[in-house]
Amino acid sequence: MAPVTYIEAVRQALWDEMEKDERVFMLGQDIGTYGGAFRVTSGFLDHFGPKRIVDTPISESAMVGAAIGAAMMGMLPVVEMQFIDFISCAFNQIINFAAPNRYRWGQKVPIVVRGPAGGNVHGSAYHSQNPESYFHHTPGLKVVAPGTVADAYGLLKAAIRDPNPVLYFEHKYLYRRIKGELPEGDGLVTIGKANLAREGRDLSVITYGAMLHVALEAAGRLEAEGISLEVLDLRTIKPLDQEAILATVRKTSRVIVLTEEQTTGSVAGEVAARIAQNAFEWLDGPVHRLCCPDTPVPYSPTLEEAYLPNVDKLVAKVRELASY
Amino acid sequence: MAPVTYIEAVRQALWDEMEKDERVFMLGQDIGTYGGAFRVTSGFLDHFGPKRIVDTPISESAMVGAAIGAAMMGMLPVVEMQFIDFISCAFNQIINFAAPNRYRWGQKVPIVVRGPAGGNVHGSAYHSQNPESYFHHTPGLKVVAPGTVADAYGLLKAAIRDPNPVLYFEHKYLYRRIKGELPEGDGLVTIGKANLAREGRDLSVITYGAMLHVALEAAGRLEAEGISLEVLDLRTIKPLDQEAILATVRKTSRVIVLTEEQTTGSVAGEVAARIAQNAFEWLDGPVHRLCCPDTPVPYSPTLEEAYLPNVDKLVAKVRELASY
Amino acid sequence: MATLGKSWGPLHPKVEKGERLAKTELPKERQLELYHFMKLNRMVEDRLGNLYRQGKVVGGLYSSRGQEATSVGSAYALEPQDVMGPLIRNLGSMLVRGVQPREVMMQYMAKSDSPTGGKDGNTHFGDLKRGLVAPISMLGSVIPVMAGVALAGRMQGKDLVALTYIGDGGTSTGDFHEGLNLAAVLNVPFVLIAEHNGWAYSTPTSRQMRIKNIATRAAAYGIPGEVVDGNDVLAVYEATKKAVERARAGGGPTLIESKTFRMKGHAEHDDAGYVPKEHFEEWKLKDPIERFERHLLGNGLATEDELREIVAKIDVQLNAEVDFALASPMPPPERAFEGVYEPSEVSV
Amino acid sequence: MATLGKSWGPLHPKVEKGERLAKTELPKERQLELYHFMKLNRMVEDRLGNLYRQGKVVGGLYSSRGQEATSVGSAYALEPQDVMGPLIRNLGSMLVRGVQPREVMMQYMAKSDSPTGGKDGNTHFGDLKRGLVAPISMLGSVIPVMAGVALAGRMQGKDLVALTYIGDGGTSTGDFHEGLNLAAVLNVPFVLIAEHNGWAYSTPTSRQMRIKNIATRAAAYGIPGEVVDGNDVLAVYEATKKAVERARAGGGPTLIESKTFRMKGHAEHDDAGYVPKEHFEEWKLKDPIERFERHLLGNGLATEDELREIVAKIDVQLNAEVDFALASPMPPPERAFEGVYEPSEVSV
Ligand SMILES: Cc1ncc(C[n+]2csc(CCOP(=O)(O)OP(=O)(O)O)c2C)c(N)n1
Ligand SMILES: Cc1ncc(C[n+]2csc(CCOP(=O)(O)OP(=O)(O)O)c2C)c(N)n1
Ligand SMILES: [Mg+2]
Ligand SMILES: [Mg+2]
Repeated sequence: MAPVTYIEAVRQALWDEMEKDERVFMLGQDIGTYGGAFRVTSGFLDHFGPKRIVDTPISESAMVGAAIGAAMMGMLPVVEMQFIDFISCAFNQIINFAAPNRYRWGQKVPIVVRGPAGGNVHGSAYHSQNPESYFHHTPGLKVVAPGTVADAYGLLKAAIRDPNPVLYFEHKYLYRRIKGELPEGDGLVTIGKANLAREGRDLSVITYGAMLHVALEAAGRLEAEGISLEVLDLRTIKPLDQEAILATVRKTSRVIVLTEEQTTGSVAGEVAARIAQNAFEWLDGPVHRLCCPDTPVPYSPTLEEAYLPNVDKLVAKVRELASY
Repeated sequence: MAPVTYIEAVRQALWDEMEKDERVFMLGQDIGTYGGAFRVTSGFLDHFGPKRIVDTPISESAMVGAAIGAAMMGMLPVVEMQFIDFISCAFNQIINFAAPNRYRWGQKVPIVVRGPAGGNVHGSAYHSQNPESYFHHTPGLKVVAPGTVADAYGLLKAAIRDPNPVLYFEHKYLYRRIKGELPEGDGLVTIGKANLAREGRDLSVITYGAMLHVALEAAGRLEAEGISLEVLDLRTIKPLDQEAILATVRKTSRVIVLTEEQTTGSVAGEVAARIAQNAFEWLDGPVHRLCCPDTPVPYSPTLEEAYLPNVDKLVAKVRELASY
Repeated sequence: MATLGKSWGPLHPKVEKGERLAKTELPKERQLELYHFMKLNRMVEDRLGNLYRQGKVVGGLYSSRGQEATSVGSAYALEPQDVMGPLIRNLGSMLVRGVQPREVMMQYMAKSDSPTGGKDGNTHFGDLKRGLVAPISMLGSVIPVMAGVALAGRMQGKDLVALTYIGDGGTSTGDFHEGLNLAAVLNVPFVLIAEHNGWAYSTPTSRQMRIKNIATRAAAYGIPGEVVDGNDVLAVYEATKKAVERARAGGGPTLIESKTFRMKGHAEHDDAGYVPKEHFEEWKLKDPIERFERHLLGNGLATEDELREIVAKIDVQLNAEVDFALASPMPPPERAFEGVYEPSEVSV
Repeated sequence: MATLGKSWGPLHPKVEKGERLAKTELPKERQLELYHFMKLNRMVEDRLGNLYRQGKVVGGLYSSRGQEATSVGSAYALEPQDVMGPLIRNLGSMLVRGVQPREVMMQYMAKSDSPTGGKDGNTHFGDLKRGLVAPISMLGSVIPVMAGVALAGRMQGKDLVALTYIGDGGTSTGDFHEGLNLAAVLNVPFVLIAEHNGWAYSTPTSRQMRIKNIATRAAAYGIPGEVVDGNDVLAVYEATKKAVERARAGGGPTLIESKTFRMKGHAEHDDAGYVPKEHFEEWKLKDPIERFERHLLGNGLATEDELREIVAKIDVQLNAEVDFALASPMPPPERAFEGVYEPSEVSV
């Protein structure tokens, strides 16, 4: 198979699941004729028809609510947020309706809410958000954030097949910037399993999403200096693969958690807390977070560059910690 | 002054600020004639009149939105959520309108959103929530959660005077269960300052809200066993008083973070992460979190008791850690 | 323990000849069934009131006294394949769908054998086998969800109609608007009953909206809107029936405003001191059950003895239901930790 | 760099005698001012288009081509003390409020001297000294906020009116409903202009709502609703004026639907291939600026030379504005970390 882009993998996963299972359908804004703001669903309307590609009004709360109702009836709805930032308008439906249903009265809600997340495209405060930390706290939800083409494909298929509500955050910076092979066969990626993206000896970088590539590039650069980085790609944010996290910490005893979120209240903080509680005796140094500062995402390229973690910042942080 | 209850302190703070400053007014459901679901504002309508005690339709998003607009015009609105759980319906207004405004275009938004939070009253999943972890991530917000009568009073006054959006979470379990003196004079409590509620030598419990009283009771009990607990009451969740957190860790070298939240993605996790990054060399043992399990808040008393942290659970955890 | 006859209300104080209710084709037996459910609705709530006063109820108790005709009449218009999303004041609707009194009693008492096993309370439970979706507390949220149920039913060729309720207060929520608009645009088989009982907790309708009739809002969505006498069970039934049939035939959603009155406080703890006494007196005379009794007796559809027998049967049944509910233990603590996720083959 | 005359549009292709616009009392000078602002609106956007094609614009570029009359006519009906919340297609409204072209140009180019110092882009900035509230991207959210502005104004005895806009698509949001209902119930001085341009991104109104006229929704809130010809600047002005005066007099909110058309794609990147070509042709003939030119010339309110002079002045001005904007540097990196919180005396 020829290598495809990250966004093509997203599109392919949706296409394959819709082909495979009649219960899968999509709700979203401009996903029909227009094929979606990022063209993820272009061609879907012609192929699958308006019954399964449902263009909706600008009503995020109702889109998710309707998906919940359809899911309870045995359908497998996938809701597209035009930009994931607008998930804030569906917050109540997600945390209070979709998430606790199974626990409260035994009714499963197999929905997927997906959309373009992340910055580095100069989208400013409302088209650059990474909302995972708003949702990893809520029991009943699952949250995934693929950083590779194969994971974008395999995790979306898994998200659709999972009988629980799954939030699938695709990173728009990666959409057309990375390419990779789609796996032969089903290519499912198990939700809740991290991937050891690179083996190393000296220090572990735990990350996901677009930051995975920052970590891998930094690892290459540091190798020259004789520092061997291990890179763990979480892939799933909820449930966290605690075993994999603890395993890499036991191995290198030094950790940096690298994520593209404002630092306070970040997923990186949850990862660090679990390490501090469960791998304390293995640590040779403090657990560092390299995230964004506690500000909204700024618009101007010079500001956003200062805001986002990057290879230089990571390399500096690694040197600091390696010499701890 | 005679001792007053926690809820009387909330009421008094609102009353005093409304007396003191004409710009202060309230928006909420049933806060007028009825005086609010918990009677926090009973008598306010007669005294301050309908211009300043504004009964609203059941529209949390519009209530907060209107407060934002009024605040930009120089008013100091206080929005009451009938139960804080319903703040989920105003999520977008809070994180996307109120919070980033100052950063984006320099316009301050001095609103307060307050309401009854917390469990242990058999309110089930939608009348027991502790939403602080949904908001501590958002730059531009401040979040406070008083655990004492004096703090309920002093932090609410500070929240109203603070020129930034402040979320004030009052714990309904404490409403009529604790009493205390109101301070003479202004009684302001600075936002962002934790309080060392009890000095101790062996182990620090970092907590806030209703759990403060669990910590203090456990401390009393453990004293008999010769274990000396230090109890730090955060009082403010955003911004965290990192200095006070690190100070108690440096002193005792053993920490339990005790909060009434589901464990994953909790404020307790953020506290633990900061300790793991900034006080690593002072730690003699893992940083433990004692929170709720990752489930919705269950309704039945037997289930909620199993769900909530309590003195027995804390004492057991302390013994475990003390013997580390 | 309740004893036979204990909860009989005074039967039809004055039999007015010619109590005029809406015209219906419903035969005698089915009208008596409506009577049965309305009476059951009220008597179950009376028993819950007793349990509440005995301190057996955990948390608040919500009554639909005076609104039984709206719940029962609307639910009675549904077919078995239809799906309903009741709110906290729609106990009657749930009874019509086959919910047993003991289920609700155990919910309110947080018992281990309650439908949610003690995890949630009151009417907060559902069962799709019986076409019931559990509400959440956030008002309005169930509207888009039921629109989605209707959408799915159509996709699945199930020929079902989805019906849910909203209070006058709940109409102010964003989800009311988004959900109804989505249902209208997608033209799904959906019926929304706006239960206009005059109050939202302590807030009168005049502070909730600037209009008199909630049904006016149907025009904003390009769907039919209708106002019905919510204390006339036949009127509610017929209006709902018409809307349900239109929806089933592909005509899309309908908004029905049922004008009724909340005869108690918001919940048992609330004495409704803010409601002018005259309103209670005025609406007492329009009690939906007593009006229906007068209709049945006045039009020779039932004799006093027949009605007494229905009541007596319910009373005996409820004794057993209460006993069963009381006998159920509190849930085992470890249950608190179970059941958050549906087991998955594609996830750890 | 743009040179004199570069951005002159073809002037009033055919002067039809008797181009009939709405009746107005506005004297010639003020009508010429309206013309000035509409032309300024379009010419600023033409310059922005150039900058975009030169790769100077950061991110997307949004045009209000064809909708200038709605922005300008409505904003022109406000008094200095009034407060407005423009959306991304209301550049014209902002220009009327005194925003300088360079401000918007620097916003789009993310420059250090832009009103937000590069922290935000496009029309996402505000300035209460000029009665401007910055929008957020989430559609509908500004409606309750402006209702709150109106509420505060009344509390402060400021006798101001708050006005904001919403697109046909934005009317589907929960905040549209909650905000308008709250404004109506509180009877605050608020005017909402629903800019009905036929499309929400690629979504036609027919998939957004089941009604033809957004103004229909006014009845759901018990407030006046009016449909105006959105390409007739005088009609928009007069309708807004009436609504603003009613609001100022204590008559509460008004919903005005301005029927117009989006003459470009959703943003510069969108070729609007989904819009039937005939629509563009049809609406091209209704171009609000050309219609107004025909009105001015046809009714002897202006000569061609007078109009040419207005255009020429704008053109010269915009050369300077563009030069200034281009000369501004990108913001210093450290600014990214500043300004999240307002300094507080009661907080660390
Ligand atoms: C979104 C939301 N906000 C606030 C509440 C708190 N609350 C519970 S019931 C109620 C009043 C509801 O009135 P109405 O909708 O008329 O229904 P009724 O009680 O009259 O049946 C309120 C405000 C809630 N449940 N949901
Ligand atoms: C709540 C929300 N959902 C989705 C979007 C993405 N979005 C931006 S503009 C737009 C279309 C808006 O259409 P309309 O309201 O008619 O305004 P117009 O672009 O026609 O001026 C959409 C869907 C958004 N900004 N906010
Ligand atoms: Mg009501
Ligand atoms: Mg539009």
